[in-house]
Amino acid sequence: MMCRIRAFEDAAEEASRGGVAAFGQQAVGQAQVRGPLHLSTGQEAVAAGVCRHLRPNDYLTSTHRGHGHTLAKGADLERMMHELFGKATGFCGGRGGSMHIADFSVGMLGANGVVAAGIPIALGAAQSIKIRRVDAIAVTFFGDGAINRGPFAESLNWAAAFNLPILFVCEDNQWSATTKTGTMSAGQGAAARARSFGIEAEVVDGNDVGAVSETARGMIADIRAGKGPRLLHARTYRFKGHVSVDPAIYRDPKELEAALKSDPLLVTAAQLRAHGVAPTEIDAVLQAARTEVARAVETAGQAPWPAASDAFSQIQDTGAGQWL
Amino acid sequence: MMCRIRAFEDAAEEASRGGVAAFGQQAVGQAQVRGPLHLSTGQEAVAAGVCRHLRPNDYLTSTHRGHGHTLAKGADLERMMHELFGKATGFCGGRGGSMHIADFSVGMLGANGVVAAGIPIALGAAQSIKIRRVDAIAVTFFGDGAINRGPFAESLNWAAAFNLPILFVCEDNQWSATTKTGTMSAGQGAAARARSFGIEAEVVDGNDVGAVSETARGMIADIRAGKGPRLLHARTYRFKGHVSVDPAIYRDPKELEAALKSDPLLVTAAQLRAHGVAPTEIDAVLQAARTEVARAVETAGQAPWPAASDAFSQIQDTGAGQWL
Amino acid sequence: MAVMNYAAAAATSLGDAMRRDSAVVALGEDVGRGGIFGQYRGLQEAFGSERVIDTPISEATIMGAAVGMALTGLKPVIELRVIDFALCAMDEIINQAAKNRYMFGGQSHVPAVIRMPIGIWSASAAQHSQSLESWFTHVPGLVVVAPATPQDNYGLLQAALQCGDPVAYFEHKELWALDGEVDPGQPVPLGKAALRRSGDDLTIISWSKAVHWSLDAAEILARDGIEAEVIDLRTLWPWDREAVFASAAKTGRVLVAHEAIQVAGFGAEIAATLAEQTDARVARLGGPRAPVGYAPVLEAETRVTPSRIAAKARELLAR
Amino acid sequence: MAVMNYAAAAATSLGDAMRRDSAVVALGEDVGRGGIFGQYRGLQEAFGSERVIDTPISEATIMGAAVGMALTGLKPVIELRVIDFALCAMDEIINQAAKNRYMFGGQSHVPAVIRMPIGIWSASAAQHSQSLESWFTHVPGLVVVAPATPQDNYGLLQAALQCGDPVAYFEHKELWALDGEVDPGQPVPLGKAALRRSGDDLTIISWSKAVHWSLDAAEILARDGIEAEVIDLRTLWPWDREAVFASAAKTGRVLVAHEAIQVAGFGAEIAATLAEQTDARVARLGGPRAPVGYAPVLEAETRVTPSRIAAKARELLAR
Ligand SMILES: Cc1ncc(C[n+]2csc(CCOP(=O)(O)OP(=O)(O)O)c2C)c(N)n1
Ligand SMILES: Cc1ncc(C[n+]2csc(CCOP(=O)(O)OP(=O)(O)O)c2C)c(N)n1
Ligand SMILES: [Mg+2]
Ligand SMILES: [Mg+2]
Repeated sequence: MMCRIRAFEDAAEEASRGGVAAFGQQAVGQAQVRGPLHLSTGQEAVAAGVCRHLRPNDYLTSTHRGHGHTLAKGADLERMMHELFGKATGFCGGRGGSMHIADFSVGMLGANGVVAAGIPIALGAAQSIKIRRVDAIAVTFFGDGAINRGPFAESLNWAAAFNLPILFVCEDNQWSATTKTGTMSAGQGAAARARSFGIEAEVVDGNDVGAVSETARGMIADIRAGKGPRLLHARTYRFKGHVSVDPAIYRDPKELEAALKSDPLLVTAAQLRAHGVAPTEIDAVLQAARTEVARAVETAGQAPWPAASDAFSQIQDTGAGQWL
Repeated sequence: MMCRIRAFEDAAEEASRGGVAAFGQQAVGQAQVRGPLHLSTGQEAVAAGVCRHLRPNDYLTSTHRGHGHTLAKGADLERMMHELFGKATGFCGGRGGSMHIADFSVGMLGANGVVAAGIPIALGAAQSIKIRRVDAIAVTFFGDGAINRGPFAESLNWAAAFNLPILFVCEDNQWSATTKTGTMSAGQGAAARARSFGIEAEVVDGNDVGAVSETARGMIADIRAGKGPRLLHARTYRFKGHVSVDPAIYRDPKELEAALKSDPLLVTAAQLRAHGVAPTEIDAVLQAARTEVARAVETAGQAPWPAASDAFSQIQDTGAGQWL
Repeated sequence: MAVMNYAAAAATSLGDAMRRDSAVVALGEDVGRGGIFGQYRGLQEAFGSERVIDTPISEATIMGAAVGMALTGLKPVIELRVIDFALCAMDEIINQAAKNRYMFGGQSHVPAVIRMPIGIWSASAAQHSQSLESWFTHVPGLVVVAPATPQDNYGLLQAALQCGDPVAYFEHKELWALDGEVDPGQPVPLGKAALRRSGDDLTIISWSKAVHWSLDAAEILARDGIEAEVIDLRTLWPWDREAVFASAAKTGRVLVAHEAIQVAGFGAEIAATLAEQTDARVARLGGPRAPVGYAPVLEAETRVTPSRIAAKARELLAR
Repeated sequence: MAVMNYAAAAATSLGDAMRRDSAVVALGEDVGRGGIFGQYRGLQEAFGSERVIDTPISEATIMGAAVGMALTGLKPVIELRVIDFALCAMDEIINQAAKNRYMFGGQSHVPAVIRMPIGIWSASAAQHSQSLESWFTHVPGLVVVAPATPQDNYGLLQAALQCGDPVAYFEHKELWALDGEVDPGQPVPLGKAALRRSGDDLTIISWSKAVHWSLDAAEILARDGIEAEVIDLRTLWPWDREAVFASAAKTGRVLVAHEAIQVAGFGAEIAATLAEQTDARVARLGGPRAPVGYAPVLEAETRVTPSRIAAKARELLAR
């Protein structure tokens, strides 16, 4: 899974050059993936480690940086790439793009263009699970910057007050756009805040997929057993700029250099080698992922655009057809 | 001060009968104090105990239940009563009423009709103090229900991140309108939440003005010394309904009965007696307060209404006169 | 058929819907004790606290959670107390609830009724007296409803719950105690105006509490032999152009009267549409662009009243 | 006089104001690195992090704190990145900033400039493409500004900072890179429209990026000998009735063209006012009531374009 995410992000990045105007860059128009593209390169272990314990009927909400979460939840890679290309064959029929990637058929209730906005949505899904007496849980991913928005605190309180089956996952890549999150976040972070609401929380190395998986497994088991909400704080790093066109000149290159040494793919490869897996086998996995992604890029390029009339469908039923 | 607040609230309550439609009551029109009137009867020790350590150039923001805070900050009692009567001579010229009581001349930056909305305003005042290098602090009062709104958490984080001179005071009267706050609040309350941001916090008996004062004194000294924000959680009780016309039939009468035994006025009277103050002297203070308030009610009744044209002044300078 | 007030009509309607459809739930502050205006009376007793859900004071999360509920098979009724506090949940209403279905290409639906009472609530001043319904007509994905009578509050709530779209549902803060006949068997469809009074001289278009003032204004005008037609729009989006255009064709003069501030109020949309597409003369009467003051004399200045509507009607007739 | 782009004009203007007036401060996410569009470039270096304040991702508190700053002697410039995220701070803008002065009877003032860029930002889809300026014209206490050129972004920001009122300041998400001459000595008063092109056949009223489309539309029309007058409103509240009415009297036909959704957009207010008070024929062209889609073909459907404006103008002329 981590290799598939990495391969996906690399290909999306490649296809997005010149795709958006920000950070002093101009949109050039002919990019295949347009608009703000937030890559999760380097953060793959969090998505993979958590989502391997989820079932298709568990619910997930995500952030603006949601490709990895969506893939890990079981969404089809090809249809995702098609959505990034804005094609009719994408998950949202080209209406959403990267920031609104979603696959409701596997319980992935959507990325979100608004920081922290996915958190209460997952909370509501968890309450719905309880009300409908379904055997499932809800999971919500959010960034380290998102914990400073009110809805995070409101949702922690609510989840604990109602003892809801929800796992909060803070995917801490140390940055909030161009701001070092640490300078703007007081206290000991997401886990400490969760504990102040009586929610059990743990901090893990988010570059070690084994560690993430092991902790998530225990927490998810507790949640399924009705023990209430849990919070997992996973420390990782954002290898790329905030969006794909951002050169991230505001950060010390040494910081990135150091972080690249804990690349979760390298960490896992080392662990696998230690377990006797042959390097060629490991390479083959990444190679296979790249081949799969290359095929997705190819079919995405050829796939049809949405019809212009799609701009006016799936908005609302009441009053449909009346757009002025 | 506590006696003045009590006398003020009792008189305001008396003047408000039939003043608002809610809780199954109808507005009858001839009430002198109209609209939602939130009484702080029984909570006087919190306002008095905290505000005695404040100077006129310290800033204060309050809630919908702000009479006590405003008086304790040094506002003129008579002009307050005039505002409740909606008269031109009130602090807001009759534009605000009880929910928008304010006296900027003593640093009281306003009650607020929106739960928790005063918190970030006080935060901004604290940041302004720091930017302008003024020797002052900011204080914000809020209810136990307010701690579940996002701006509270956002402001705690911000205050700690910027090490601002602000005292957060949670005035915990155990109720949020018709809801027992405990059922909707997870964890150990306001103090625990503050600590999760690295903010020192203490819990005190909010019916004991001495205890409140002592703790507030220490915290305010720390804040003035640049040691950053503090949070004070004061436990008290709301003697009346949520608004003056609310009979509060949703709560167990025994709860009120028990609470009345810790009436902060009784507690203080007992303490004073123990210190040798004569009961007649104590009664005299309350009597004096009632006399002062009675006079205020009388002058408020006689004071002039605002001019109709006041509906169109003090809105904005740019485009003034253009109301359609 | 029974006489009940506007608040009871809503509670009864919601109860009937909850009995019929186990997916319907309600959530918000103080709903367990029936809501502070009685608009949820008896419901938690009848359906339990899992379906009539008391919440913390967390408007943003109330609304956000409702979106999550709606996406996963429930039909939430969201209590935001007054439109003024709904301002604490605008991202969730506008960016999440309204756009969800489109953004995700129709994978999702957000059936939800968002209750945000509007209007001046006497002596409650600037932060409790707003009427922001026009904002929501500007937002794709939302249906916008504003009932003026107990019957319509019963029937429109039913229709809102059935339509499958997110509905911005605007009751009026001062109509709770209004009594009227309610026939649960009488459907009130979305998007259909009600003719409240017939007349040939001019048309007054209105909704919510202003309908009652418009009817009073029509009485005043009738004393001088002026016959005003009064149309209660009931649904602001989609609005009943057919009814409005037909009346405009008949009378040739249309006054839109609403309590909301006139500037950029929904009256502007109706007047502009009529000006673009018909030969009718149009006029508007809404509140002044001023906050609502506390003192009675100040509040009165910001109210649209029957006599002001009648005066505006005469002006229009003289044009 | 210098050529600079719309983002640089804003940064220069703010810098000039900060140099002159120590009460002016700026706060918001990422302002320390110049803002992600360069609209704060160089300011933290020049004025330090106490006056150009990086904040946590806490929109509600950014805005609420700014109110507290304004009440205590500062003049904050509030960065909310895009109007879409400003939805997280609506209570603070509407209930607190706008009403503060009135509610407290003039004891207080809230001098503040709230930057909330509007418009479709190409390929950014439904949650990053809104234009909600009409909402703010509906709210008493607020001034509403929407500059279309670098010169106006420089000058209107100066005027907004000097006026003493809370200003809803709407830059456009796709104008940042627009170059133009900027003369800092040339004041741009609030409430005054700019005549961008003279013509006798019809008037096109517009603001923000739509001004540029309107000028292009005028070029298209000119090829057929149709002379359109193009007025850039610049300030939406208070709007320049004098200029609009004078042009309407001259041409007799007024088209309001804006990017925001047409339904309940500010075009409705202008058209309705003209219909009430003049004999001019009016028409509007705004976006359809549909969320903005991601794919280019979908996004294009929701854009107001020069050719659509020209077509609407022809329609109006034929009426
Ligand atoms: C409410 C809101 N405020 C601001 C933004 C702009 N923004 C997008 S991503 C981002 C940084 C988020 O940081 P974090 O939560 O750590 O997520 P990361 O980007 O690191 O994955 C910001 C400020 C937004 N989308 N929504
Ligand atoms: C944002 C918001 N939500 C709801 C309300 C309605 N309301 C007014 S007071 C109140 C209860 C507040 O409880 P608490 O903070 O404990 O203050 P108390 O009334 O006990 O002093 C509620 C829900 C409001 N004014 N603002
Ligand atoms: Mg981050
Ligand atoms: Mg309380």
